[in-house]
Amino acid sequence: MVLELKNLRKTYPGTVAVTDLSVRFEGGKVHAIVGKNGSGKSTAIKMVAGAVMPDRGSISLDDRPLHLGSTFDAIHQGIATVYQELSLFPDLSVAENICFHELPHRGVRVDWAATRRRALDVLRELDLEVDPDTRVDSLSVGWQQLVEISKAINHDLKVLILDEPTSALSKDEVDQLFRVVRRIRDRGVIVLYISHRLQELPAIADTVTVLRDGDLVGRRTMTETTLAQIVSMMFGDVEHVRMTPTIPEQAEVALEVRNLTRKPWFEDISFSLRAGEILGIAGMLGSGRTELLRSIFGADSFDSGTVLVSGKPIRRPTPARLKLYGLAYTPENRKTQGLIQIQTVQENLTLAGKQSLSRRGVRNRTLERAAAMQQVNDLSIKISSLDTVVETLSGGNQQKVVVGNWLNDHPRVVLFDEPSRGIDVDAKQQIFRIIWRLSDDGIASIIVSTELEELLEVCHRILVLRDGTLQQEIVPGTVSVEALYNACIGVAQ
Amino acid sequence: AEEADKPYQIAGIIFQNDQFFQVIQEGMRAAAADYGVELVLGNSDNDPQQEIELVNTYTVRGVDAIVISPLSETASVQALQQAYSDGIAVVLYNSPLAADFPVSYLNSSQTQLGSSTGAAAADFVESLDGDTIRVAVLAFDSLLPEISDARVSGFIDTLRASTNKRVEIVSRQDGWLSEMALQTAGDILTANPDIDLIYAANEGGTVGSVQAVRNAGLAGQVKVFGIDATAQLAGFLLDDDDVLQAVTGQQPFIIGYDAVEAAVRHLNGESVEKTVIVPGVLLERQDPAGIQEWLADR
Amino acid sequence: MKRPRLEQYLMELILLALCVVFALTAPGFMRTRNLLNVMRNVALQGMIAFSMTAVIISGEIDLSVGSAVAFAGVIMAWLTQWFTSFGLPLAVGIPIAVILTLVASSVVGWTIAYMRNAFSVPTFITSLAYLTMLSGFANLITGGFPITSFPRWFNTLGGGSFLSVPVPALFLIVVFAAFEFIMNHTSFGRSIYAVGGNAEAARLNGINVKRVKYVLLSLTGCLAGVTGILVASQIMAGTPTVGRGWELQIISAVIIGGASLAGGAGRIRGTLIGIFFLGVIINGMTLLNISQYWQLVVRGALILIAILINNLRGLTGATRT
Amino acid sequence: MKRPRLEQYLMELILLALCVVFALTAPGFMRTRNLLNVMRNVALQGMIAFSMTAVIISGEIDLSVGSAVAFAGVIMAWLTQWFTSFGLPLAVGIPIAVILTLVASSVVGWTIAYMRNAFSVPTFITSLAYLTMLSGFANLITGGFPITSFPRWFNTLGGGSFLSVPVPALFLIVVFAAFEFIMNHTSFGRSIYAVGGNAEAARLNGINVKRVKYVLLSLTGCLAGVTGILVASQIMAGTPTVGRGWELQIISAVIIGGASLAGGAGRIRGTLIGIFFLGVIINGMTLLNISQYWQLVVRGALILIAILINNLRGLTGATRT
Ligand SMILES: Nc1ncnc2c1ncn2[C@@H]1O[C@H](COP(=O)(O)OP(=O)(O)OP(=O)(O)O)[C@@H](O)[C@H]1O
Ligand SMILES: Nc1ncnc2c1ncn2[C@@H]1O[C@H](COP(=O)(O)OP(=O)(O)OP(=O)(O)O)[C@@H](O)[C@H]1O
Ligand SMILES: [Mg+2]
Ligand SMILES: [Mg+2]
Repeated sequence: MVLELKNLRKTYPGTVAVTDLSVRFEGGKVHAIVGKNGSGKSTAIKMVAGAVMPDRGSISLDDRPLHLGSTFDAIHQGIATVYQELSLFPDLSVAENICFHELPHRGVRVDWAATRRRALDVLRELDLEVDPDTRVDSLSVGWQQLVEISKAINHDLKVLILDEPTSALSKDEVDQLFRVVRRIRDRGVIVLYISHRLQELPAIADTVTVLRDGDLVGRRTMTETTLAQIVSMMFGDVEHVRMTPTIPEQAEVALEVRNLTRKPWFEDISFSLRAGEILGIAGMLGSGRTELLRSIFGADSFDSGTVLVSGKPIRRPTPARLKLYGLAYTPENRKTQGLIQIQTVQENLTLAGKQSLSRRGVRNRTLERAAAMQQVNDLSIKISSLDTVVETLSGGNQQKVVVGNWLNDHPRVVLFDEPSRGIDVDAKQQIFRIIWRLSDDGIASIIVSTELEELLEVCHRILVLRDGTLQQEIVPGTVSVEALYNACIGVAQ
Repeated sequence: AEEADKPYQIAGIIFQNDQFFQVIQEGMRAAAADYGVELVLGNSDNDPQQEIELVNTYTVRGVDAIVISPLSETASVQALQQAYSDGIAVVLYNSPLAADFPVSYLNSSQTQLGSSTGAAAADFVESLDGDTIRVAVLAFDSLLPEISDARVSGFIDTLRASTNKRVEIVSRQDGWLSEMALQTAGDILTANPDIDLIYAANEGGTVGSVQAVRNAGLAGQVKVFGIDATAQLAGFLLDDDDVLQAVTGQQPFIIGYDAVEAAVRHLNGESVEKTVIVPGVLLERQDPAGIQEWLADR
Repeated sequence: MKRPRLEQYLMELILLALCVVFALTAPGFMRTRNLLNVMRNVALQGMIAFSMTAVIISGEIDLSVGSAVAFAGVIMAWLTQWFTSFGLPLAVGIPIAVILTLVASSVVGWTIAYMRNAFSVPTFITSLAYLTMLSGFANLITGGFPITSFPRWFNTLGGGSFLSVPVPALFLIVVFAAFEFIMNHTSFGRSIYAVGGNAEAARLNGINVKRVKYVLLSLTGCLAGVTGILVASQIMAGTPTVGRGWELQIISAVIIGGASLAGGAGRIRGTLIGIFFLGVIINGMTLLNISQYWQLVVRGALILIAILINNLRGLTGATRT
Repeated sequence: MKRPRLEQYLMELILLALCVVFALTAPGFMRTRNLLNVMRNVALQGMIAFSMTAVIISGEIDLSVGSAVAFAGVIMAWLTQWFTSFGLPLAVGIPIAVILTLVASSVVGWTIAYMRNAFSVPTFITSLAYLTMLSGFANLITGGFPITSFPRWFNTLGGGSFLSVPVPALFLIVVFAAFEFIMNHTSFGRSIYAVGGNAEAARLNGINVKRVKYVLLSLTGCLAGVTGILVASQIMAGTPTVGRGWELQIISAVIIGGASLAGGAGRIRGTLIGIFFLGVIINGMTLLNISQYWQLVVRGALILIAILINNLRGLTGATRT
């Protein structure tokens, strides 16, 4: 089986997303597609999925041209897609979501028992333990991602497209996913796989295709290339900055958490954070990291315990109050929690800091513009203008807007929940550099990340959260990634 | 009434929350008190469907008589027919029904109300120069077309009949609530500042027209003639700004009272008149004493 | 699916409590005739309410239904009159008039979806414009006066009974069963939930979102047509004043039933409870001879209280933003 | 911001075209008196419409405004009567009555927000319940009769002019300027857009979402109160029948002005155009003495056409779901 894209082009007002893409993908292989944020990866695969109509060019499967007028056509020609932004139905059950395309019928009637059974089969095949009757919106992002993948696998597949499927998964879920993907590949299916986690590629990809600014840079066989080569194909040269781990010895305590408990998510969490310190929190999917950050920020209530900022206990915490105390929080789900999709980049970059950008409540648009511009430059956000609507940005660029927004509020403590979700290597380095710069200025950070390497690279100190309790404190440099991973899953050394 | 000494139960149905029907209800209550009958009151809110629901509900409740102002001469027949065949006496007031089972029909003839004001206007018209009279009409055609039309044609026909001058209707619009009529009358006055008089077919329309003439600074030039008598309108008639000239009021209290009385008498086996016209009262600017007397009677 | 049964049926319990109160206080409330009456009364708005539930679940709304009822009744009466004037026997003319009326009503609903699908005009606006336009047309056709062109037997449709159940109530049962089935047991029904829950995801999942809207809005138009014909049969006339204000009452029933205006959530069974809730309140208060003004206050308050109780348990779709 | 100017002002152009048509056909349309008249007419619904725009941008809705207008007028007249019965001079009684009326109206609005914030009852439902309840209260207070307790001079407020500009129009201008400033130039205005665009994101950005709703709904209640007092002054009575159906007209104006019912998008300037658009249509058709029934049809059609033209250029927020 061969999927062939010929001279594909897609433009949006003000942007050429894909310039002129011609490439062939053979069956029985996993084809990685990489490129920096906004390089056109998602747009390219959306054309294959029938979600976006190319301006010109053609797509064919086994030399048979595909006429993809809609996603319906694609799905029924055996092309299944897991999109970068989740496309589940929040009000429906896991089972119904998984079987959505082909609900089992008896006559015209949907056979709910069979639906549940089929969903259970799929879930079992993927080793996923989740109740098929759960409503999807009660699951965390990571679990939703797994459901999304289960849904795609439910087909008589020819082409499977995965757009950053692992960005919200932790290591063992990734392994699980890879097992499934390999199984599917071995059936002869063409797998297209987009990811920014380059270190995953050797484990899963057979070929790697690199895009830059909507153009094909090249295609390599995975075994005949190195990550360094791929990175330089993507960016030219990326300079990897190493941190100078210096926290002023006597720095005051910026944030202290005492006996914080919110059942069933976490229990009796205590730690303190000094000014300028970068603290990582490691843990598996569902270990309660997101809930912990949200409770510290006042976004969720908690059962007992105290949060102290600069030594002062916060009474009746709300995000508004903690913001006043100098806290910032970048949420893990940019689409539903981080951004106002219908507003412009400028509005989104200046929302958290709007108070400081106004005088006595009256806006100063010049200040706003300057502040937004600064983040766009600092974070290399790829936009045609500050008035671009955030909705139309690529996933990674949206993530940068979420981070930039909070930096404009000049916080003293920043809580980052998965800050590097879906952003390219280069942008990740930029965000880390910014975290370090903040640290030099005495601003403390807490980073939750599923990518343990990243935590080891950035943090001064890492706390391991397991089953809602703090297990261990780790100082990077003294341990390997494997050791940290084992600590997370609770395996003794 | 199953048992002999149980009081009669009479349902009174109105179709709108306005002053006219309020007073009718008061009349009904007074009659009910005088005759010792139990009165239940309902309002169909101008919705034919809701009228049916009310009639059905009362039928089931087992009232002895329904006293109603039907929403439509034709469309209201069906439900009342059903009530009638269940042995309930139907008494009509205010608006007619195309059926012969009702015991009695008490109304002020809608046409006559218009005529009465029309006759009063005729006197005024004679005092004008020129031989074309320009008239604007505020009606309620999209609310109750039948009644609205009767009141308007009563006025116009009488006016035309009693003068040799040409009566030109320069505008006919809907406006039955004060604030709605105020806007519409304001607009009409702008389009036709040379009109001689405005005729408004109900209370809200009359209040709105008077205020519009005042707002436009045309007091003394454009006269208003109306229908319905209320304390506010009586006040306007007594005002010295010469805007409102005459209104013909129905006598809703009497209509309500007599309607219930008719029902009771019918239930008692006495004979009642098939049609009773309760005459309207004309209140005129020229007759302040009459207005004072009417106010005192209330 | 795993909720304790009692909590899931809270709204039903509230309705039951209300009925018990009325049974104890309102004269004649429990009489069979009265209960059948309530059924007849709620049947008309009820049919539209089911369809409206589906529309609201799909994330749209239709404010034109009240006027559409008037429009359909008037068209029906006018066509009957017209056919009669040609000497067509009524037994032939009326069925044809029914079919033409339903077609016209469905087409009106379809155009609301067309404006949505082809020009992105929100259904709220189109149907709001239709609310005035259809009422205008109904008035123009009749000249404001009811058209009374129906033969006596035509009354059976809206006023008759079958095995002592009012005919409109039979319609209600059939429409209820149909919608209950469609929404819960067919893929089309599931795609309605999907479209309302996340229209973009629905599109990416290969659902023909536009088709869903065409079908639902045409269906709502058609049911408003059916209702218009039933009302015309009840009052034996085509009158432009019927149906005024129904849109808000119907939407109230849908929301009391737990549907969310944001789309994606709602149940047909909930709406059934909603319409009976409203119908019973009105019937009970009328039987109790509560003053018109207090009725307005009490009705509003009861709606609020019901939703509050329901929300406090966090059970209704209405809690979604 | 970078759009060609002409396209951005399309709705304004449509309004202008409408005015030109009426200027050529409708007698007296261009007379200063008539234009001032139009201003007086649109002023009343206009003030509420601006506040409603903010409410809709914040993702909520208030269906109770029509009844709130009646309620305020009745309270005002009743308080005046009551004070007078104590022998309080009107020059003192009326200002106190005004203040109390505005406080009461604001509190009513506040409670709608309270139900939303404390119990997650959608504003759609609470305000729908209030629509009946407030109307019921207004009737209970008056017993159905207009209360005519005002002295002659009180008419100046709603009926008078200042430098030949109708007083209500002055109110309109002030309220317009205030909202235009708040929405575009204050941090609070940004919060409103943010809350409507994505309430959860707004909350996580440290915006007090509940406070935004309290403020906006209280303000809407207050402006409905102001309008109620002005109407009472115009008709020199507190009457429970005023304001009926205003809610849908006001929402029409807001949506014609380009606001999205989904929240997050809309402009105060757009709403100004929206209310003038509706006001001019009604005025022009009345001047032309077009039949009531045709007016209904034409009004609906013009609204649709305007939105269509606007949408075809893909310029209005109204295109969003
Ligand atoms: N609907 C749209 N309207 C306008 N521009 C768009 C739209 N969708 C994508 N773009 C633009 O097209 C370009 C390519 O976007 P795309 O989503 O394909 O990037 P990507 O390679 O997937 O990036 P990422 O790694 O960040 O997900 C970006 O500049 C983006 O802003
Ligand atoms: N076995 C499970 N079945 C279903 N859901 C689960 C399971 N385990 C965890 N979850 C989901 O995981 C979430 C708790 O994880 P939380 O978000 O607090 O932690 P996290 O470490 O930040 O995880 P994530 O990486 O998903 O953000 C809950 O919403 C819960 O629904
Ligand atoms: Mg992408
Ligand atoms: Mg998390």
